[in-house]
Parts: sequence; C-alpha cells; structure tokens
Amino acid sequence: MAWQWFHKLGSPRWFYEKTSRWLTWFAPLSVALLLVGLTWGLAFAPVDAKQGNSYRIIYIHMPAAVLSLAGYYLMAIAGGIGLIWKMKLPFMVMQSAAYVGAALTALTLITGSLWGYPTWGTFWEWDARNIFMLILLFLYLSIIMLGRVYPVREAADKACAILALVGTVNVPIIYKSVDWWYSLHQPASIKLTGSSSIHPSMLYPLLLCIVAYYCFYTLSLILYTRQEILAREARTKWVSELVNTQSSHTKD
Amino acid sequence: MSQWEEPAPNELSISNLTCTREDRVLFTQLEYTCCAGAVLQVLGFNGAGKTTLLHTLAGLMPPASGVIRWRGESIAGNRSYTRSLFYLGHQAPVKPALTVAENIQWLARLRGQSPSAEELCSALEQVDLEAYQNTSCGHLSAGQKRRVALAQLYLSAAPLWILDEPFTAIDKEGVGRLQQLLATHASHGGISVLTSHQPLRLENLHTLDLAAFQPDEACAYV
Amino acid sequence: MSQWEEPAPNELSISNLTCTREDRVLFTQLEYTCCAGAVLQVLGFNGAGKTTLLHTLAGLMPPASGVIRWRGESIAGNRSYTRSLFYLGHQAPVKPALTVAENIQWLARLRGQSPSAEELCSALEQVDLEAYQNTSCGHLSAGQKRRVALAQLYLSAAPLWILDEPFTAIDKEGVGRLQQLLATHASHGGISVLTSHQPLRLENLHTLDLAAFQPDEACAYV
Amino acid sequence: MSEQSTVTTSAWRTIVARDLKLIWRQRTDVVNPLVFYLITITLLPLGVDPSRQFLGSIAPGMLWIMALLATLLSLDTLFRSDYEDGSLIQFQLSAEPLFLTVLGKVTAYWLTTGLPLSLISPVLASMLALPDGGYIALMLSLLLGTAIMSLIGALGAALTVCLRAGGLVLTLIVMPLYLPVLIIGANCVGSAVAGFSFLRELALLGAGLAIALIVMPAAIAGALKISANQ
Amino acid sequence: MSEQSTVTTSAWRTIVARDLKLIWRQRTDVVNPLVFYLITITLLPLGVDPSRQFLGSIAPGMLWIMALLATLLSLDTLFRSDYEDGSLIQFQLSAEPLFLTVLGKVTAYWLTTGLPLSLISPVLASMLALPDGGYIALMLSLLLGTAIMSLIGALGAALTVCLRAGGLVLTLIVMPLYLPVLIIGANCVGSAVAGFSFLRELALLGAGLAIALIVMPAAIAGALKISANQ
Ligand code: HEM
Ligand SMILES: Nc1ncnc2c1ncn2[C@@H]1O[C@H](COP(=O)(O)OP(=O)(O)OP(=O)(O)O)[C@@H](O)[C@H]1O
Ligand SMILES: Nc1ncnc2c1ncn2[C@@H]1O[C@H](COP(=O)(O)OP(=O)(O)OP(=O)(O)O)[C@@H](O)[C@H]1O
Ligand SMILES: [Mg+2]
Ligand SMILES: [Mg+2]
Repeated sequence: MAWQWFHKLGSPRWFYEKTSRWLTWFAPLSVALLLVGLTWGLAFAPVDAKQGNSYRIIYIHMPAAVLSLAGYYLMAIAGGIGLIWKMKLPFMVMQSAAYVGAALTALTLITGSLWGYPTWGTFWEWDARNIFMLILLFLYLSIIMLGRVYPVREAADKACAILALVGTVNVPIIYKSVDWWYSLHQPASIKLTGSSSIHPSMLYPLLLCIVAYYCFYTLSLILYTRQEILAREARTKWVSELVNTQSSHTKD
Repeated sequence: MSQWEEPAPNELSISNLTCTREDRVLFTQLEYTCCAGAVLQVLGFNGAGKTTLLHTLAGLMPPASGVIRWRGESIAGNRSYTRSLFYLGHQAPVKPALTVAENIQWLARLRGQSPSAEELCSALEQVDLEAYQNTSCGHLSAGQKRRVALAQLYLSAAPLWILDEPFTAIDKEGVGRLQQLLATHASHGGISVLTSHQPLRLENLHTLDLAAFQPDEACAYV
Repeated sequence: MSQWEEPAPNELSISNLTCTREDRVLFTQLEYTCCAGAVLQVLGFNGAGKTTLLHTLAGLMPPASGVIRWRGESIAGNRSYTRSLFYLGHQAPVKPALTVAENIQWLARLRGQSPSAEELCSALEQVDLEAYQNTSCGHLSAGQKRRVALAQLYLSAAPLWILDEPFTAIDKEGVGRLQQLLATHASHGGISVLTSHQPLRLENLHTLDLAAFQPDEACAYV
Repeated sequence: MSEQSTVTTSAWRTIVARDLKLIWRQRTDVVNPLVFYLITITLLPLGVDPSRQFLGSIAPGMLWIMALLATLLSLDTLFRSDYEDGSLIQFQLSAEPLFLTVLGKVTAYWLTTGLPLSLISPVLASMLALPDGGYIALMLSLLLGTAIMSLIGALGAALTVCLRAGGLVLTLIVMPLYLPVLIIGANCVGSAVAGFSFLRELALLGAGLAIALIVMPAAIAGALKISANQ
Repeated sequence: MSEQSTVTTSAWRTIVARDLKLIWRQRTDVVNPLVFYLITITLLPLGVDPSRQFLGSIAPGMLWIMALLATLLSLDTLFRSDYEDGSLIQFQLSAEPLFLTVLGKVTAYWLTTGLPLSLISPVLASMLALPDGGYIALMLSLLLGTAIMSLIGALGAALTVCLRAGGLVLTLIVMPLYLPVLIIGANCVGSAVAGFSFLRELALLGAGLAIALIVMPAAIAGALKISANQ
C-alpha cells in the first residue's frame, strides 16, 4: 500500500492535478505572508542604532541565504530519488529547484553587495561567506548548464542528479574549507551584529520573513515543476486534453 | 571456449520489445527467438531503429518495455550475459596511435583474454593485415581500420555476436571471408545478430525486417 | 547550371599518375580519361589507394608524379576546376548541432549557391528527410546523416562529382535512388568518379581497377 | 566588380553565421570562456592574500593573464570538429579562397570569446579591486588584445588540428606569440592605473591587430591546407 | 579466489598500459601540462611586480592555481576519443566492472599529468622565489592534490563527454569542486613557508583522496554509462 502511494508520487499527472487544487489556497497564502513579512521588516521594524535604515536589507537577504543552501539539498535529494527509483517527477523537481535555488543565491549575492556598499564601503569583499555563496551559485549554474546542453532529456536528468549528489558531499567540504581559509587570513574588517544579540522587535519580522520565504520557495518550486511537467509531457494525451479544455474555457 | 561447452543452449529471445528514441516509438511488440546456430540479419530502412535494437540487445540501453532473455534469463544487469557477448558498433574502437597488433591486444585483454603470439598472427592473417602488424593504425585506410576491429572476431570465444554493419568499407574478398566466419560461428552453435544493407549469402540466414513492427499512428509517441 | 552550357567539353584525363603514401608507391603509371557522361567506379582491395586517388583528383593532395587535366588544363592551382567540382569524402561534413535544413544550407552557401526554399524541399524529399527538416543532425541515424550530405548532390551544379563510398550506410531504396541520380547526371554530360565495393547497376559504367597499376617489387618505394 | 565582391565575402558571411549558430545551439561556448574567466578570478584571492590593496596591485596583470588563459582554453576546438567531419575539405574546395572562410571562423570565435570576455571584465576587475581609472584601459586593451590573440591562436589551432593531443602542442606554439600582447596589455592597464596616458599601448595593440589581420589569414589557410590531408 | 582477483584487476592494468602507451606515442600529453605549467609560471612575473619578495608572497597560491589550471587543460581529452571511436562501449561490455577500467584511465592520467607536475614544481617554485621550507610541502601537497583533482576532473569529463563543446561545461562543473583542494593545498604550502607544521593539511588532503577514491569511480562509471549511449 505504502509503495503504491510512493509511486503515485512519481507520476507527473497526479502531481499536476493535486497541486492544481492546493494552489488555490496556497498561492494567496504565501504571497500574503511574504507581503506582510516584508512590509513589517522594511517599513515598521525599528531603525538600527549603528547601521540606520540600510540594515533592513536583512529581511530580504538572510532568508534568501538560508533557503539557497537548503534548496541545494532538496535538489540533490530529489535527484537521488529519481536515480534510485527511476521516476520522472523527482527529476523535474530537481531541475526546478536548480533554477529557483540559483535565483535565490543570486538574490543573496545582489542584496549582500548592495548592503555591503553602505557598511563595508565596497560592493564586494573576499569574505568567507561571500565566497561560499558565489561557489554555491556556480554549483547551481553547473547543474542548470548541464541540464540544458545535454541532447537527450533522460540522460540530462541522470547526469544532473549525479552531479548534484557529488555536490552534497562537497558542499559541506567547501563550506568548511572556505571558513577555514578565512580564519587563516586576517580577521573580518567589519563585525556584523550577531543574530543572538538582535532585538526581538527586529527578530520577529525576520522570523516571519523566513517562514514566508519557505512558503514562497515551495510555491515557486511547484509552479516551476508544473511548467516543466507541461513542457515535457506535451505529447501525452492528458496534457493535450488539458490544453483543449483550457482553451475552450477561454473561448467561452 | 569454455562457455561453448556449457549445457544451457544458446538462445536469445526477444519478447514484446518496444524501443523509443526521445519519446518517438521506433518499433513495438517485437517478438523473436534466435536459437543456437542462427545468423540473424536485421533489416530496415535508414532510421528504422536497427542500431537502437542492437544497442538494446547488447544491454547498453534499457528498452522502453519488453524483455530480452539470454539462455532463459533476463539480460538486465546480467553480468554473465555481458561476458558471453561480443559487440561491434558503427565505429571501430581502434586507436590511431597504437600499432595494429597493440590495438588487437588491448581489445582482447579488455575482454579478459590474452591471445598468444600465434593466435594474434593467425587473426591478422585472416584479416589480411600481416604486413601491417607494426604500422600504427592512423596510417591505415578506412577498410583496413575496420579490419583491425574485425580481427577480434577471430579471437572471440563469445557465443553471441552483435555486429552493426560489419561489412562497411570492407572489400569484396573481405566480405566473403567474413561471411564464411559467420557460417563457422553458426556451425559451432554460436548466434550472430547483424545489420547490413547488403544481401548476404549464408545458409541458415534469418532476417528480421523492422518495417513490420512500426507502431500505428495512434501510439507513435509515448 | 551555367557551367554546363559552356562550350569546352567536360573531360577529366589522368596521365601517368603515381601516388605515394609515406614513400610507399600505391599505384603507378595510371592512365585514364573520363569523357562527358561517364560514371567511373574505382575498384581495388582495402588499402589499394582509392581514397588517395580521389583526394589527388580533387586537388587536395599533390601527386608524386603525373598530371591530371580538366578540360585540357592541369588542375594544379586551377581555381575554376575547384569550382566545377563536388567532392564528398568518407566523412559527412554534417554538424550535429545544426538542423538538417541548416546543414544543407551552409554547405550549399559555401559553394556559392543559395538554394531557394523549394530547391531545399525537393532535395530533402529526394533523400527522404522531409520529416526531419528541423531535427538537429545529432539525433539522426548513421544513414540519415549520410543522406544529409548526399542531399548536396541534388543541389549541386558542378559537372564533376567525386564521391568516396557514397553508398555507405544507405539502405537499398536509397542506393537505387542514388544510382538513378548518377545516371541523370551522366545524361546531362556530367562526370562522376566514385568508389564502392558494391556492384553498381548503371548503363555507361566504367570501372578502373587499381590492382592493375600496382608497382613491381623493384619500385615499390620511392 | 560588385558581383565579384559579394561572392567573395559570402564565404566569410556563411561561416560567421554558421559558427555563431553552432555556438548558440551548443550555448556553452558563449558562456564558458566567461565562466572560466569568472571562476579563475574567483579562485585567485583564495590562493593569495585577499586584502583589497594587495589584490589591486596584482589585478592588472592577473586580469590579463586569466583572459589569455580563457582564450587559450577553447582554442583547441576551433578547427577540430571541422577537421574530423570533413568540413575542412569542403572549405578548401569552396568557391572562395580559404583565407576568407578562415577569417569567418576567427571572427565568430572572437565574437563569442574575446568580445564577451572584454565586456564582462570591468565586473571582475571590481571584484579584484582594480583601482579606478584602469577600467576603460582594461576593456579597450582586452578588446584589441583578444582579437590579436584569436588570430594567433587560430594559427596554432590550424597547425595542430591533425594531431590527436593537439591542445597541448598548441599551448607551446601559441604562448610565445601571446607574450608581447600580454606585456603590452598589462602595461596598458598598469599605466592607466598609475594615472599615465595609455594611448601609446593602445596604439601598439592596434598596430599589432592590423599586422595580424594582414598576415594571419593567409598563414592560417596555408597551415590548414597542410594539416587537412594527413 | 586469486584467479578471480587477477581477472578483476586486469581491466585496470590493460587500460593503464594502453593509455600510457598511447600518451607516450603521442608524446605531447606527457610534456604539455608541464609546458603549460612552465609557461604560465613564466608569464606571471610579466604581469605583476617581479621583485623576489613580492613573487615569494604570491608563490604558494600561484603555484597551486597554475597547477590546477594545467590539470584542467588536458581533462577534456580524457574520455573523448574513447567515446568517439566506440571504445567506451567496449569498456562497458568488458569482462570486469566499468569502475575498474575508469580507475585505470584516471591512474594513467595522473601518472602523466599530476605526477610529473608535482615532481617539477620545486624548480618552478624556485623561479617564483618561494621561501625555503615550502618545497617539501609543495611537492607532497601537489602529489595528493593532483590525484584528488584527477578523480574529480574525470567525473566532469565523463559527464560532458557526449557534448560537442564539452571542454567548457567541464570547467564549470569541475572548478567549484576543485576549490577545497586548492584552499587546503595553498594553505599547506603557506603554513610550511610560515614555519608551522603542515601535517594537518596533508592529512586533510589524504582524507580527501580516500573519500574521492571511494566515491568517484562509481560516480564516473555511472556518468559514462549515461553519456555513452547518446
Ligand atoms: C555579497 C555579499 C554577501 C553574501 C554573499 C552574504 C551571504 C550571507 C549568507 C550565506 C548568510 C547566511 C548565514 C547563515 O545562515 O549562517 C548571510 C546572513 C547574513 N548576512 Fe550576509 N552576505 C553578504 C553581504 C552582507 C552584508 C554587506 C551584510 C551587512 C553588513 C550582511 C549581513 C548579514 C546578516 C546580518 C546575516 C544574518 C545573521 C547571521 O546569520 O549571521 N551580509 N549572508
Ligand atoms: N594518413 C595516412 N598516412 C600514411 N599512410 C596512409 C594514410 N592513409 C592511408 N595510408 C596508406 O595508404 C594506402 C592507401 O590508402 P587509401 O585510404 O587510399 O586506401 P583505399 O583504397 O581507400 O582503401 P579502403 O577501401 O580501405 O578505403 C593504405 O595502404 C594505407 O596504409
Ligand atoms: N542519439 C539520438 N538521439 C535521438 N534520436 C536518435 C539518436 N540516434 C538515432 N535517433 C533516431 O532514432 C531512429 C533510429 O535510429 P537508428 O540509429 O537506430 O537507425 P538505424 O536503423 O540504425 O539506421 P541506419 O540504417 O541509418 O543506421 C532514427 O530515426 C533517428 O532519428
Ligand atoms: Mg544504424
Ligand atoms: Mg578509402
């Protein structure tokens, strides 16, 4: 019984139909959460004593950073499941997670640089975390690139899954080595406010933002995967039926 | 040669095989059984799926559906099947920087054989390359390069041969000799599956035309 | 088509040709003249020097000695000869990343032609690849890839065709069609020189067996 | 006359169009000298002292050296696939002289490696903390320098195309010829950073490009004719 | 039992022998990562301040970065010719598991790139005025590091073997994974130069090699199986 459920999970059609129903309430919810969290953080949280208003970028920056790392593992796990149980859906999730993850990593880097200008006086500093983020972006990009250049879809999926799995071993190693490299060089020129010392009135919106980012991440992953499903299953009967019914709806 | 003395009869059976390339069904519901001593020539127009079929038979590609059995066992993940197989594709696995003899040797070693000097010589003689033994393969003509790869057949003890267009670029006399070799292999109880657009002159030649297994319009795509 | 209307008759004459590969003489004192409307099949065992001969005829390689004349003029450094020549070698110059139509187009453009959409379509139809027009060539089978290269023949206005094993990997029906094309080319006064180990069924087919021009022992090396 | 000239430039145009299309299809060539450049520049501070001042002092030289290596990395493939599938023979037998076709290939190569590399260089320069004032010199010198290096590199690629492990002989052939370009280019950026005029270096690079444009296509065509018939 | 073990290692031995012979015949592969290494190290002082003190301060990082790039340069060819002429299919169908054959190829690769590169590194280090005390650390760390990088690189090569312009996707895949090796290796030399013990770094590299030896052959074999049937 349990296995039947598991294999259903691997069916793109099942996923598409199920998520169609979820999306009706999940999409508004996550967008609302995000809006509330960001407005609270960006507009209503108190001004920081040292950094003034520029610290507010943290509400965009930090959750994105946390998620881009978590997203990598999600991607790798999806790839692993696809490889082991030879299912289609996890591969699609993996590809979508690569895109969403790369976007989040890029967002972290961009907001970080923007934040760096008022605080560090430069857009880029060779700081351990920055380098790690940059490398993570490369890891994402390599998976996206590999997926795009492969001539055959199935092979591309498997190749990406192998790369993602090898990456899981490597990401912690990269993280540690970068950190370790940094400790050997001179210490940071600027110390950030540690998250422990953060004032609750700033912390609560941050927590809300993190939750909202998680929801939003799930939402974008689902949307991306649905698009991927339609693209890959375009020739199957159920998709063409779906397209037919939708186009007849729009005609009415 | 040890495999040949085994009691289980050589038999390759294909049941209900469907192969696809990028969602397009090439052929479907293919049923065929090759018994010991058969030479099977797979026919079909360009793009019919002959190479795909041979790849699938060699276990290099999983079929979309259906089962292939060797001596009654499915070939999926079957290592003993791999060992009783000799496959030669479109391309000759011949390194231009190595000499003819060296090329033959490494290919044989890879399959776990270590041919003696005499065996090597006789194989070279069979493919008419004695004079080129120490020539590096980059200096051979197209047909001679193919012959280096074909020399493996004279060394191989595998009961099942899968050959994709083995006659490409081979001259008339070479084609005749190769057909004779196939006949000998068959008479020892071996099986050969090959593709060729040329008609063959062999006694117990079976043909399999892939055109007969084309899918109907309705299920041309999975 | 403009070249065809020229007054000078198409004629390819080979006189006293000797070709060598790395000091070894492949054939010597080769004399032959192809007149307009001839199809010449070069024969020879593997390694006889057929490919070398065709390369020499195409002006890609200087001969060891002897002269090749086209319409009475030596071909060495003769640009108008290059323009009246179509050469297709062992390998098909087909880029896997481009689609079939794109491949045909760039090859034609390179020879200074710009085929219209209809010409392109009819050439594709002739080689049975209409359905694959927008497929990238990396996804074609071996024979289909060769057919992409062969489609050039239907677009070419060159009076002299030099084809190295054009029938490789082509199925029976395709071989028939190609022979028909060669016959048409000949009937328009064109000349084709080709190698093949298969016997051809053409009316005014001439054959040239390189085995007859082997050097004697004494002068096998230069 | 004009008919003649349209014919002669059409080989060039055909090959530029074909190669750009090929590269765009494979998509990787456009992005990847960039990616190589980006990644090697990223690796740099990991090996040495990452302080801004130190990085700034090595930046002009490093940006140029890494650009050179990035160009070198993809050179090997320039004529290889054309050689292997017989396209090179078609080039030789085409209606127009070989050097035009070759020029087309080099143009496409430069458009997809040198040009994007030069355009992205300011971003990387700012990561390496190149002092202000060096940016324009860096971009201009890279634009000219990569063009020269593409022409030189194509000669190396043509000479080694018939070798199996050509990529590495190539390095040996090409590097000494790249040296003057590197020295002038790095000096150009160096002068600009120091606040001097860098016009002389740019003029030198321009002159180099002119010479290379005159000499190289014929040399490359000759080299290809030799290699093609192995 | 012993018969079994001779059979299983014979694929490895065959391939090592074949590849070494191939490389020796072509002769260029042995020499050229070295040549590349030599030339890039020579280029370095042309781009930056050539005073001994300055060079000495960037030497550990640069020696390692250039070694990394030299290894990368020839990676592309690792499986390519085997893919193109169908040898890869023969590897898959050989009597022994694919990962042994793969291990054989990687061994031959390392023996002809990593090993000579490590052995020659002291000479280049002295050209870059590496302070005394760094030499042993440099050689040992390069020996271990190039072995790890060969294994990682082989995975990249296997994943991209069926792509036409694979050499550059390869860079993107491989570089981030090389990063920890580079950091630890450069630090190893750095510590040695500073007079500290570098055993910890060597131990880390050793551990990395052990992990890579366990994980990579299977991953490479998997990747090859996927790419071989395109
Ligand atoms: C491009 C530059 C930057 C990158 C790539 C980057 C990356 C990251 C990452 C990966 C995290 C998550 C750390 C974790 O979860 O442990 C993070 C968190 C954070 N970043 Fe950044 N960052 C950048 C610039 C900045 C700047 C300029 C500031 C402020 C001066 C800053 C302040 C913070 C803070 C306060 C947090 C959360 C608190 C913490 O976990 O330590 N970041 N950043
Ligand atoms: N690149 C080369 N370098 C040196 N010798 C070569 C080279 N190519 C071919 N040869 C030699 O030249 C001779 C003729 O080769 P060629 O390719 O012309 O033969 P062919 O008649 O076309 O044979 P096939 O029927 O096999 O295509 C062969 O004996 C071969 O050994
Ligand atoms: N790598 C590939 N990717 C996608 N499709 C492919 C690939 N190779 C072949 N195909 C398609 O699969 C079909 C069958 O190809 P296959 O190579 O099996 O044909 P074949 O019967 O061997 O033809 P030929 O006689 O030309 O060798 C062809 O229509 C081709 O378009
Ligand atoms: Mg085939
Ligand atoms: Mg030939």
